[in-house]
Amino acid sequence: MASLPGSRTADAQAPERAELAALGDDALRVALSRMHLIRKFEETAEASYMRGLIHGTMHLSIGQEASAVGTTLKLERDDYILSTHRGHGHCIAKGADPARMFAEFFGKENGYCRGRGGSMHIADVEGGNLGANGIVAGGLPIAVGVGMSIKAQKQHRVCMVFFGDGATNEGAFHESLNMASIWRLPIVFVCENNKYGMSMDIARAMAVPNVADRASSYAIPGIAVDGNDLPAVVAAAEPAIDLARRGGGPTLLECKTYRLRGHSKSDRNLYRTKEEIETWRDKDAIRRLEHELVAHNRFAETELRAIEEAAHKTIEQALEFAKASPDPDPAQLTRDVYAD
Amino acid sequence: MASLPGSRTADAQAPERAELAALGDDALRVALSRMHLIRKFEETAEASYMRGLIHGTMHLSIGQEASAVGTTLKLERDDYILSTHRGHGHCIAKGADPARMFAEFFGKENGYCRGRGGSMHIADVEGGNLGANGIVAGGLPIAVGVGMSIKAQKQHRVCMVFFGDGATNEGAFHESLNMASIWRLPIVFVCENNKYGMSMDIARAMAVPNVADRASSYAIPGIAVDGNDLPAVVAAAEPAIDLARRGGGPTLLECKTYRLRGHSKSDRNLYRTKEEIETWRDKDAIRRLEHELVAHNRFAETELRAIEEAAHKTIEQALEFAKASPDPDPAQLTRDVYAD
Amino acid sequence: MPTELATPEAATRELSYAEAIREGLAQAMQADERVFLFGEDVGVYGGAFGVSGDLFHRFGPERVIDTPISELGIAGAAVGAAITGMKPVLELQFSDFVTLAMEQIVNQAAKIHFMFGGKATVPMVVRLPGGSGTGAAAQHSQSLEAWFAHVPGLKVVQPSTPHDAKGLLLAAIDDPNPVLIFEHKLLYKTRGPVPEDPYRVPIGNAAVRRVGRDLTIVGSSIMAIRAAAAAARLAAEDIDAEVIDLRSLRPLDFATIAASVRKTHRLLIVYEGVKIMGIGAEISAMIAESDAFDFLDAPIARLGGADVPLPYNPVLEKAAVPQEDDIVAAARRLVREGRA
Amino acid sequence: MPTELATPEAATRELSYAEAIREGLAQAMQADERVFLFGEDVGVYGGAFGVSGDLFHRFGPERVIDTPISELGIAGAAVGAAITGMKPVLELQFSDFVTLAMEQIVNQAAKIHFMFGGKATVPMVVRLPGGSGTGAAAQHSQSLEAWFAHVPGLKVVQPSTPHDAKGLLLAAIDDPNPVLIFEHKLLYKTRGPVPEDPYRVPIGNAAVRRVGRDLTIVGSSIMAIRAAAAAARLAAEDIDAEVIDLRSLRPLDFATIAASVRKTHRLLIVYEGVKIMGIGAEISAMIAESDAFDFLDAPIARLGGADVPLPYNPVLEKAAVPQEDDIVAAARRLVREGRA
Ligand SMILES: Cc1ncc(C[n+]2csc(CCOP(=O)(O)OP(=O)(O)O)c2C)c(N)n1
Ligand SMILES: Cc1ncc(C[n+]2csc(CCOP(=O)(O)OP(=O)(O)O)c2C)c(N)n1
Ligand SMILES: [Mg+2]
Ligand SMILES: [Mg+2]
Repeated sequence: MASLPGSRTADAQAPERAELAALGDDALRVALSRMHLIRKFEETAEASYMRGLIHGTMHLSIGQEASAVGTTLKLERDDYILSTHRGHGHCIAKGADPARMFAEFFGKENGYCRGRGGSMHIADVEGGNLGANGIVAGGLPIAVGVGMSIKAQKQHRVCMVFFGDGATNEGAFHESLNMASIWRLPIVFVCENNKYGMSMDIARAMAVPNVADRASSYAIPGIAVDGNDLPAVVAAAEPAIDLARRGGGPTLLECKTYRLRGHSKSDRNLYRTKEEIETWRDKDAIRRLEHELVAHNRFAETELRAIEEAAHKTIEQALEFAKASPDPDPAQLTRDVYAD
Repeated sequence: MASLPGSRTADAQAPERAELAALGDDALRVALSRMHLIRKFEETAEASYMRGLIHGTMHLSIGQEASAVGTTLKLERDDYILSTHRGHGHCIAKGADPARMFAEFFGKENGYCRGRGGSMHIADVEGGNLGANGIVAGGLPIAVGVGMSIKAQKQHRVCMVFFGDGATNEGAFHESLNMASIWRLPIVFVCENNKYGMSMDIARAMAVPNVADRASSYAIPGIAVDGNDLPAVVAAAEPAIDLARRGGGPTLLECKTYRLRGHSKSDRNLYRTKEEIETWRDKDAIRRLEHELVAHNRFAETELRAIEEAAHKTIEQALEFAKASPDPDPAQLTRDVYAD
Repeated sequence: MPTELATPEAATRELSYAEAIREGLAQAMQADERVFLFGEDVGVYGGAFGVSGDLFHRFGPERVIDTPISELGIAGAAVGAAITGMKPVLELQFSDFVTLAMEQIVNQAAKIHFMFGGKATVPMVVRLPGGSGTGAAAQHSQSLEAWFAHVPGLKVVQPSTPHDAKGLLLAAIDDPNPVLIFEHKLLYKTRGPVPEDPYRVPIGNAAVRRVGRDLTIVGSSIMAIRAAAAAARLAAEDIDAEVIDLRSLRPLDFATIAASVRKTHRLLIVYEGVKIMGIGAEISAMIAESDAFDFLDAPIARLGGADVPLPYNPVLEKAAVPQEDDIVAAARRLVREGRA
Repeated sequence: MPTELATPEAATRELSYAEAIREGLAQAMQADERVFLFGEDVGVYGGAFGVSGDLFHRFGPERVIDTPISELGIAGAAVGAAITGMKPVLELQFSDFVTLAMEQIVNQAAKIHFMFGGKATVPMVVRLPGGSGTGAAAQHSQSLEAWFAHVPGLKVVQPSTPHDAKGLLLAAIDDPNPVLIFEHKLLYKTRGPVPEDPYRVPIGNAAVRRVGRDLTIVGSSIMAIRAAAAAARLAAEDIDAEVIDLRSLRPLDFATIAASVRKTHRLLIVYEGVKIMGIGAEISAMIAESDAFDFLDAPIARLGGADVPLPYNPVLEKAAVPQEDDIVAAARRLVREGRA
């Protein structure tokens, strides 16, 4: 059964809540840095797109950073993730180099996919990111195979696969959770429920209140968590990762969050109100965490700004790297269609 | 939540149980007749197959008759059903003519599909049977469209779609139940859980004890019933049919039953024991119901034998009709590929 | 098949390809209450490419229906609605997602009429935005129409102009068979004259877009547009190309192509799908086994998509499909050097 | 690509096509623990066509894995296992069910290597029993291999003999790319010499089964067998046919075909898939745009499947695909009358 811990706001008088206390300063520094990297990466990508420097489309996860960072914080480098069309956050959270990500956006030869994949297909195979996916729910069946592979090779790895609320109505969701369940595969299924598919409200797309409720069809744990609350996300993800690593099988973890931008560049936000967007802007995961940390004297405001600044600098340099990178050679059009 | 009423055995001293008392003599006569028709039809088909009179393959539902007959007993003629590869029972239960069914088996021009479809594709469109389906779970998405159609045309019909336990692990199951749920479509989803796919035990194929448990993912009623107990099946199906007809949306009804024959002609029964088959033979739905009816003096033994005899006669005549029927004209090979 | 054309006095305005489709949808829904539109985000959002636009507001949520992200399910729903009296028009958001719906389209929709001996018809329309050129990379840019030309029971059309987009849509909605309409993403904004009154472009009739003597260039969708532009340039070099816009891939208007080849003695076929096993293969083979073969003065030439998944990088992306320049060059070689 | 052949002294016995595949599977699993077999009922049941047989007992449930009925999911599982170090061999029970798995095969397996810039490989094998002749009707008899020959990134083979069934399987397992093996249901029981030691039949090499001067007959799978039988009969009429067994559809060994056509001046292509857009279209087109075109003394002829879903009735079913008699007749016409 799903359980949704109520969102907590900081209270300087009260002691730190357990989820926050469980996180050391170093972990928090890493988490904050990653959230800022993601936010700034996407804002910069958006600006580049607006200025016509990037073509194609892109799906921004601004507002969802705590989910990407919190779920992956306790993963090891050799654990795997599988990501989605809205995947920049997962990619950065798993440790990818924003410079090579930007290079990919710019279609450059030293992008992660040598300019062949673009925003929707960034993969950082060495870093354990087995790729974003342009197909909604496309990563879920692949995760099953990754889980089989880990088990067959008797590794202690975990595979975490991301998908949206809309993806949970695809048949692939059902088939994958079922197989992961019967074979007790080391998978954490992370649904980033941002309330909408492209435009369809989850309340119109499914009849149960929580995606996590669907875990019961597979007799696996289903947990719903406030996806804009980083410590809560970490606290929910860690036992799921541990369970998977221990051979206890998969978990369905639902992070309830919100995308502050439109679905993609062409979204006119006809399906939601300005007020709704504003409400969620107030729940911004980064500011909220920073506020709580300052209230509890875990970090000084100056230190927080330094973390943010460093992230911004990294992103600026990443952009420059990308712009200066070489284009692919058109003569190599059909290279890498087949491996040999 | 699923509930499985314990199987009842007849007790002459006790009063009739409610499920049986709810059935009038005429309804019982119809039900018995249909069960005998199905049984004899399939035994005859099997014999014809053994003697090389029928080619291809066929999937017998011997042992599952109470499910096919009980679920459909309260349907109207203009209600729809969608059936499966193991569909002879549904077809007869919905009122099809066994003669034209046999003609189809024999590939004859006056078979239900003019000899083009065979056992796996018998459809009796006029009788509301929109067809058996060779694709596991193939009928479920079609049922969604039938439900949409009924709703759009403001009809008071119901669509009942059959599928096996194995089918519930197909993505189509999930997508279909979800859509039927959010749109409150007039559909009764009937899972005939005969414990196996082709050979895979349901206990290995899914982690929940009842298929009906999966209804909770769609916030619709899920009912499990002893599928070899005709009155219990009728009692479970009737409210589901009524709910659908009243606009209350779909139900997932699971009939727990067993196929006494192999999956198809080529099954060597390597995956189950003789003992298991024998146990289920003892739960034979026809003998069990007859026993109960006699015990409660609802029918005399002679009358029961008369019903059976009549059914046998019908089937014998059906077989003769089929044998005497004309073959399709090979010159018409590509007729009916397109409608005009 | 209905071939009613607009009355001569009917007003003709300039509309975009997307607007023309929308007008056709509106007129069909107005004229026949069995027609409805459904698909992912076709409602308030107005469709991923804005094709449905305001139809949701004009016809309401029962005729313009947002669906969950369940491509297999919605394709099956179209089948079910079609066989029970409705005339569904389904939009798949990108044609690439038809890979999830193949089962229902190929095993059910295409076969039901034949498999049931002509006893049911499947008057459904599927609209599929396809093609490359938008930087959407390998999973959102494919041209898969050739697959469906291989499937008896389906019809497949590919309009190149706003006029044909509306006229073929209305013909498809009238048709008692399943019709797939491959629209091209790059064409949605192109404009052209469209009669206001409803009219049909018969399915299976190619259009001669330019009369010429020196060679025949056959294309469809955006390649018909590029071929016409190429022909205009070739005229300046004294090469007089006949341009045939296929419009329909199944059935294929072979008579028009053969007649042209008998006249021009040279054939160049242009298509965006992967060259190998693309639609040009069939046209070439039909010519090669017909008596038009004897009229050829040069080998038949095909220009098709490169043997590569569509790359993200815009230079590579362009290089992967035939462009106007490529058509000019190939035509020139074919006429001047007798070999493309 | 590995082309290692059996040592000459290795024992060669008669095996059936199914036994040869099983032996290949066993040897691959023995030699490389990354190889595993999975699919519906491949375990205790031994596979729907008995191909896996006793492998479950020899290799245990971790290397021979029964799956739920979830074709999309298991295809994706193969992808996931392949990109993380395993070498999965997936059996789809009937090739028709690949319609459910197209997304993973076409959008993921075929594209990942390219889309990720060469950073991941997908060494998976899918075995697909196809073809008609068993009375299994329209949804269990298709020959869909042509679709996959249209997809860059895939390899597609179609063995006709027990020897090639084993040798192509072992080559496919070695291959770092996704390989689809279309086996033919009617061939499983055919017998032929098979070396005991492991050996590879290189993917992309056709075999000249009979050397001849008067015409070239090209076929694959069961059509290569029928073509050879036809050639034997034609010899009695003084028609000397060269017979080429394609073995591989992608890549296609065009050089072997072209060389033969340059010699015989006549080409007849025979295939079971629907004629329109079947593999013969591509071969014909390649010849027509190559210099072999100039050597043709007669139009290229194709014998393919009729434009109809496979009918159940056995007479119609036979009439729907090329039989030995048809090949003899077509070849005779081509040589005697210059036109098939
Ligand atoms: C199979 C498939 N269907 C449809 C789409 C088009 N599409 C891309 S994203 C999207 C919405 C996905 O919603 P959700 O899963 O909630 O993820 P979110 O975008 O909200 O992160 C849709 C419909 C797609 N890419 N793939
Ligand atoms: C999509 C698909 N996958 C596999 C098969 C092969 N097949 C036919 S019946 C069957 C088992 C189905 O099990 P279940 O749904 O429980 O129905 P039952 O046969 O027990 O009535 C299988 C695997 C098929 N026909 N269609
Ligand atoms: Mg979402
Ligand atoms: Mg079953």
